[in-house]
Amino acid sequence: MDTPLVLKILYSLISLAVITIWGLSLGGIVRKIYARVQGRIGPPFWQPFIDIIKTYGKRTAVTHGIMFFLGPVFRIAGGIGTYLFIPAILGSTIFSNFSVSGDVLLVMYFIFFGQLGMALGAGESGHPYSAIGVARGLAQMTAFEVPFALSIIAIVIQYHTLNITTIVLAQQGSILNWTLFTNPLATIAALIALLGMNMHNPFSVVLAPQEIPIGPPTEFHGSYLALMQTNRGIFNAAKLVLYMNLFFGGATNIFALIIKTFSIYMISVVVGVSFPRFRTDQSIKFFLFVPTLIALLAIIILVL
Amino acid sequence: MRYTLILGFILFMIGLWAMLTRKNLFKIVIGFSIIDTGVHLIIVTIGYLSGKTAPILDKLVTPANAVQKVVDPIPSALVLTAIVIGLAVTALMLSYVVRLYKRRKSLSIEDYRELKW
Amino acid sequence: MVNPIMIFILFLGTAFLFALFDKIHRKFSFAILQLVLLINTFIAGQWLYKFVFTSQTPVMIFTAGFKPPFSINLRMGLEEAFILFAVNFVGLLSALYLSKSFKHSKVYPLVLYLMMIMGVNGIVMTRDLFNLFVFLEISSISTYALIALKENEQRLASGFKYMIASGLASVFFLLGTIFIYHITGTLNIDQIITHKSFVITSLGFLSVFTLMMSLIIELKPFPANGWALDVYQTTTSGVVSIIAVANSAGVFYAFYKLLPLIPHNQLLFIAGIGIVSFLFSNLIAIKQTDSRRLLGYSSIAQIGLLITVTALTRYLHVKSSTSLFIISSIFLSNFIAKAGLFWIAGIIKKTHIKEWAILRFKPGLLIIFGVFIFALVGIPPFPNFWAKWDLIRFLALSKLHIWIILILLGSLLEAFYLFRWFGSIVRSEQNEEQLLQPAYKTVPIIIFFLLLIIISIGIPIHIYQFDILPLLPIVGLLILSIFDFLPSKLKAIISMIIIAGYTLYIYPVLSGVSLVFAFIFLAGSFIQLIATMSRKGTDKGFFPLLVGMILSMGSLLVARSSLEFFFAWELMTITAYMLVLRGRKAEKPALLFILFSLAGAYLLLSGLSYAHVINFSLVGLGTIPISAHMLPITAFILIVVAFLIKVGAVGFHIWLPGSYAEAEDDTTSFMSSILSKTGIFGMLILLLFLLKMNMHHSALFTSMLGWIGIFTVFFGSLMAIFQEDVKYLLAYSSMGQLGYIVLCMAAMSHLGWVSGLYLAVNHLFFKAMILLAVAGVISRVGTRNMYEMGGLIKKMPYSFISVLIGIIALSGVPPLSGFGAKWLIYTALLEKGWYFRAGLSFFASAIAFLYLFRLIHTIFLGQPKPQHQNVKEASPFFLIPQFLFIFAIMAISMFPNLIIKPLSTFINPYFASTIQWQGNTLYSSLGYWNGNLVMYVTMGVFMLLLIWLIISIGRVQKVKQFNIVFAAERPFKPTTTHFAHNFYAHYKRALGTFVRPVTTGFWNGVGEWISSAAGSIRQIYSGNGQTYVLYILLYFIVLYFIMGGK
Amino acid sequence: MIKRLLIIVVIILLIVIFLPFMKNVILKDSLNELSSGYVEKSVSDLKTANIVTAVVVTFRGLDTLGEVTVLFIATAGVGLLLKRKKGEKSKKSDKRPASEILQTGASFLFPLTILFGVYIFLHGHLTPGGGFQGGVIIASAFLLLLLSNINFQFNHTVLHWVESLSGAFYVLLGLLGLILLGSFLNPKFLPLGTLGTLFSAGAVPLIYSFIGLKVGSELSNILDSMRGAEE
Repeated sequence: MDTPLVLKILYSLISLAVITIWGLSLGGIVRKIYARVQGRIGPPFWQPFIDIIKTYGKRTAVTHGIMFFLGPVFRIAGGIGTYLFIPAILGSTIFSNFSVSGDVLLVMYFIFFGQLGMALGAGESGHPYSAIGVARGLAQMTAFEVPFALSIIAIVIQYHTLNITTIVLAQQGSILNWTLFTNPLATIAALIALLGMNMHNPFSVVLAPQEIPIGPPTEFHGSYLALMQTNRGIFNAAKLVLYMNLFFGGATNIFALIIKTFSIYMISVVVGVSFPRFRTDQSIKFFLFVPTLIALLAIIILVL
Repeated sequence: MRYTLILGFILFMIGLWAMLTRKNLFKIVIGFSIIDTGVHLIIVTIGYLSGKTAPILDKLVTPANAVQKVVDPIPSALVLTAIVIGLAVTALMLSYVVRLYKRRKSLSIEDYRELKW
Repeated sequence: MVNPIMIFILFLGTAFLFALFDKIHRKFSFAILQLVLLINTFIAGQWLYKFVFTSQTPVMIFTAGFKPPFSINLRMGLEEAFILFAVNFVGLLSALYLSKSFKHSKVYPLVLYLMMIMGVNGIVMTRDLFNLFVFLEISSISTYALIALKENEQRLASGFKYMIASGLASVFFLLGTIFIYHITGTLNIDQIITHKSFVITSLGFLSVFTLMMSLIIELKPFPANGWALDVYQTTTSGVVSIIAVANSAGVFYAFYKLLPLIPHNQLLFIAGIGIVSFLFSNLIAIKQTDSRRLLGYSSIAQIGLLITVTALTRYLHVKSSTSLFIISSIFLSNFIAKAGLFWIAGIIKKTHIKEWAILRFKPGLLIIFGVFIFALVGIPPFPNFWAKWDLIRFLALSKLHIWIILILLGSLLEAFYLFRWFGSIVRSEQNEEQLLQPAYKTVPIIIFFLLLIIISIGIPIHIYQFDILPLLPIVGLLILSIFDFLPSKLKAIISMIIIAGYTLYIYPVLSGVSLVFAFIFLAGSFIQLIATMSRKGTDKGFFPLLVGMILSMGSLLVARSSLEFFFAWELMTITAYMLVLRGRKAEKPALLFILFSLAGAYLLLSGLSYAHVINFSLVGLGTIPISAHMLPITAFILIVVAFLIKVGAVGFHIWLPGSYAEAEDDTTSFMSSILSKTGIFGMLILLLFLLKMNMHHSALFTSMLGWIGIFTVFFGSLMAIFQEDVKYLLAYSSMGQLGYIVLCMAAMSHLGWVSGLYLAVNHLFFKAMILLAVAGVISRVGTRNMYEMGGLIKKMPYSFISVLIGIIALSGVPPLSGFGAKWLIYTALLEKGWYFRAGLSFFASAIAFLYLFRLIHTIFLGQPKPQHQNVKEASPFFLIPQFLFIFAIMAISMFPNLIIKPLSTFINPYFASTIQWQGNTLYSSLGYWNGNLVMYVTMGVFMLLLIWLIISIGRVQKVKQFNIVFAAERPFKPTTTHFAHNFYAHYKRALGTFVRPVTTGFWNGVGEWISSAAGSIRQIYSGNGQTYVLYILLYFIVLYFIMGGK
Repeated sequence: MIKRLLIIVVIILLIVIFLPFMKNVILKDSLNELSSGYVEKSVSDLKTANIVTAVVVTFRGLDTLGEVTVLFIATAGVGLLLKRKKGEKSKKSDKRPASEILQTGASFLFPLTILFGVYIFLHGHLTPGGGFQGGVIIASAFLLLLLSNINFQFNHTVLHWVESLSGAFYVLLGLLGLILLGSFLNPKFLPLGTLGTLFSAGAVPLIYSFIGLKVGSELSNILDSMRGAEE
């Protein structure tokens, strides 16, 4: 709070840089794992960095209009913003980011910012696949949002606060203080929701390679795509950090952060490699059924 | 004089029967007249006091004993009015029947029911 | 003072000599006829004046030089003077109306006409039972004869049926009279009434019963009234208006005069007779297509209502001045309106109600027609409204619940068919036809119209001591009506001036929450009025109604009593209805709108009547000490449902989408962003009462309300995503947003109310913005189907921007103000412990994304259509208000304390504050939010990235429409490439079960059921005169046994 | 058939309902207060021998005025419905003329009947009868004329004048009562005379005469209208 603004911005940039690198590497690692599971060698874990550098290097030739142009900006601003509103490491000034501006509600809603902008950009491209992808993505999002929100409500009931830092503080001391153990049902529900958020199988119909090329970003190329790829790293990591804070006791140092986020991510990866893809309506029904019930149960137990 | 009272009501019912069951317009009007007559009879009966005479002063009915000797003049006066009114209504009804017949050449009430609902 | 007996002398003297006058010239005799009626009107008027404005006491007029009971006497009192004035006046006007018929007829109709009016005069004045019979016969017989004026077969047939039915009734009268004479030994009504204890004997009861039944049958009760309907349907207009109003008035007064004979415990049966007639006549009228017969049913219904009211007020021993006011108001509304409508029927000369559509081309006549219909329904300020208000209050005080229900139900049915008729005329697509409006026919109509207006304005001022404040909406409406010939732009400016003036005028009264609503209602309207400048030409009628509506909303804020509140409420409803009806396809939706609104208004009316508090209003709230039991549970439920209807809560929402969607585009914006908040305002007052008086179970009620709110949000949002029509989408979206507000208000906490009001203001901004932008778009592309648009961003960038800002604000995505609303809502809900509601509202707000994206995508993004090649940006009049709202949104997004701080202060008197400020950070007990910082961070990141992107990619080529990666081919045409139709098919597959039209199905079922009930009930009118006689007898018998004849 | 049954039921029920009218009426054997008052007053105050006439013309004069009006309305109504308009000439009637006996009898009886009628209404205050009865008798004289002479035409001018003026004079007499004595239809403004003579009872004989003329002309008018409708 008392940190001067310039310093604050500087700290944020550092924090952002770290998380970007970690996020992208995580993406690479996952691709590697996927490949191995499928019996391929797969790209090296630094492949995302290569991809980004390559796409930045490509000439960005065309634009479909102003929203198309702004779409990626929205997207990455959304990712960065989301991260910036989460306190990444407990007690660290550098990694506390701009979490003073709002609580977990802010983070939850800021997630939409990028998605909305992206959807708009994709929309202007006029490509039907983009629109289809967006329609699917948004629909799926509404569905996984329900168990996610419910489990957050459960957490709020549990800790009587919306403040992420406070929530993390409450989980300190012992591994048994983690929400994972104090409130397993909520954690499970939230983790299932995470599968949807990460759009891995079985909830990958939004991007649906082989079906609608790559969904929303179909028309994007060059720098646009690069921005979006960067964002994918940041955004992924941001989500994981949020989960870590809410359910896994947060992190007191960078290593804890890395280990915890990696582990959380692995859950969805494991599920992703072992399941085929759901249709949109199937995944909606799924999210509104199983995890929602679990989360409701969590709330009911807490209220009682 | 209860008999005339009952007779009045019998006329009433006969008239009603005619109004309800006869299809012929004229007969319905006649039924109405019969009802009217029945009611007039009832009115007169109400005014009648047995053994008394008409409320007109003459040699027998003197101003001194008039009150003891005459029947109630009010119903007589009323029935006069009622008869005239009955007459007027009947006359109009008959005129209607005449006009209706002129128009459609039918006297059956069943033929005049396209207005409904 | 002229001796009232002169009325008879004049009538008879002229009538007897009429044949001679006529020998001179028809013009002369007709002039005499009118002169007589004029003088008599004057005589009655003079007496009326004396009774109303001086302390004149009723006088008795003796005849023949003897005192009653020996002679027949007449009475002239307030009631008599009132009815005589009305009857002679309508006689005068109707004579004028009939002047052409009279000119070409024989002399007899004129004589008959005079005698008919005289008969009614006699019925009213006489105090002798048998004399009453004579006058009844005079008016009946002349009516029988007049029915044959301009004779045709149907008139003859109906006249004959009338005669046998009415003849039978008069026989009953005679029978009753003679036996009453036999028992009491007198024919003087006053004496009979003083001896009325004889009624307890079986003979006495039977006599009185027979007598009263005769009058009741003459009043045409359902179902013993087939003959009367035929007469209404066929008789020529001028005559039928007299039959329907003057004759009925006379017979009704006879009934009124003799009613004291009915024992107190039997009065409810009499009231029952009336209510059955009222309900069933109105029910059957729904199925009616013949205009005259429809009016006939309505007349019969109104008479039924009068019977009920008369019997009930007597039953309840209501103070005579009050009961007189109620009865005469209902009487007068029907009297004027029915005569007027029958007269209009004579101008239209069409039987089928749909054919009345030619009225559309006669605006003057159409307005009059509408006013008459409103008067019948009881829209303020017409007399029926006041009567209903007082009546329901009395019934509620006396706990006659079932009567309230029945009366209001009947009124609703009546409103249904009358408004359906009105709507079908206004919105018909029939072509113009020649319509003769001869002066002799229009003048009476106009005179009655003016009379109605004068009375309607007189009542509130004189009887309810209204000052100018509550009447300002009407004043505003009238002012704009005067200027209606001016071009729209000018009228919009005048409207803005009026609203600004009004705001200044009421400003001193406003404080606290009423300021918030004043801002929404008045400032919101003011800004949106700019958009109405885009209207072309003079666009008659729009501005008066709009100003009327806006000022009525203002009136709600400053109402000091329940009556003023309800008055403003109804005024607002009717003006809104008229505005909705202006939409091109709005016939059905407008009907639904007015039906639900009226149902709501009636609920409100009965709720207010049950409340033991006479100032249900925000201003009134402060002036009275609040105690428990002020608002019984019934009252609370009734009122809350009324407001829920207005808000469009789930279950009562089916009126909402249609009327929002089909109203004109700028009207929709007013309705959705402003008008809907009136329900919230009402609910706020209600909750304030609840809060102050500690009602039993109040927590349960508010909890229920919360659930209703959240389900409204959920279903509203869910239904919105499946709409193809942009206005339907936005309508459902409004429903959802209003649901949030209800939810917040129901939370009954500081934070809840702050968030409710915050959302209310915010909703005004973004919904007005989006709707105006969409209105602009529709005005250019000419369709409302979103899939027929697309790619409009390039043609209409400004509209796009405001929709973009609007949807961001609506969806609650930071950094715009919508997030503030969301943050407040969730915090409030979680504080309150409403976890499931919070969960559901998360879901709903996610669903909102779906329709919002669809909205912006299918209209502005995707593939543009070839037919929109040359579309231009929307008119600046649409854009200016939008940008003002954008500015407002930006301001409160950057500085949330700008709005949250005052709101919080306004709520402080009611709830202890649970939020605190630290700089720009808002702290609740659970979390915190710094809108300012969020904005800076977001904007900072965004701008940095944008700049970086611009720099890094340099020049890019703008490509044409079809230049996309499409399986290496160019897409065929935009219609197939624009992914827009059935956008969320998958969602429908998953959650379609929730949007099955259950509610619509339910209400449709109700409608269907009512309609088929009406259809089968009306089969009893077989058309056979004998059957009708049989019904009369059956009616007689059944009632005798029901009333416990001994 | 069901309807017929229903009608029978209705009538039986009506009889049941009306039973008190027949059963519970206590037939009186003396005049009630009102009627004995009438008897006394008509003798002492009005000098009218026929008490019914006193009631009809004076006490309940307004009824009688109404009654005349009803008849007047009926005339107008029948006229409206049945009377041919001027110029709408009736077709040449092909009915055969009345029999010799009827014609002779009618021409003999007509003046006598008229005279009788006049007698009846002039003595209305003394003997049974009065304006209505007299009027009806006069009308029946005209009926006789109509029956006996198929080509008989009323002199409409005379008829109208008689009808109009007699009615107007009736009202005028009532008005005189109002002006002179302060109450409408008060016949006492003319000398009351002695009970039982022709010139007694104030204006009653005058009123009854006008009523007689009015009723006679009105009924004749109705007859005329009804005949017009025949073919």
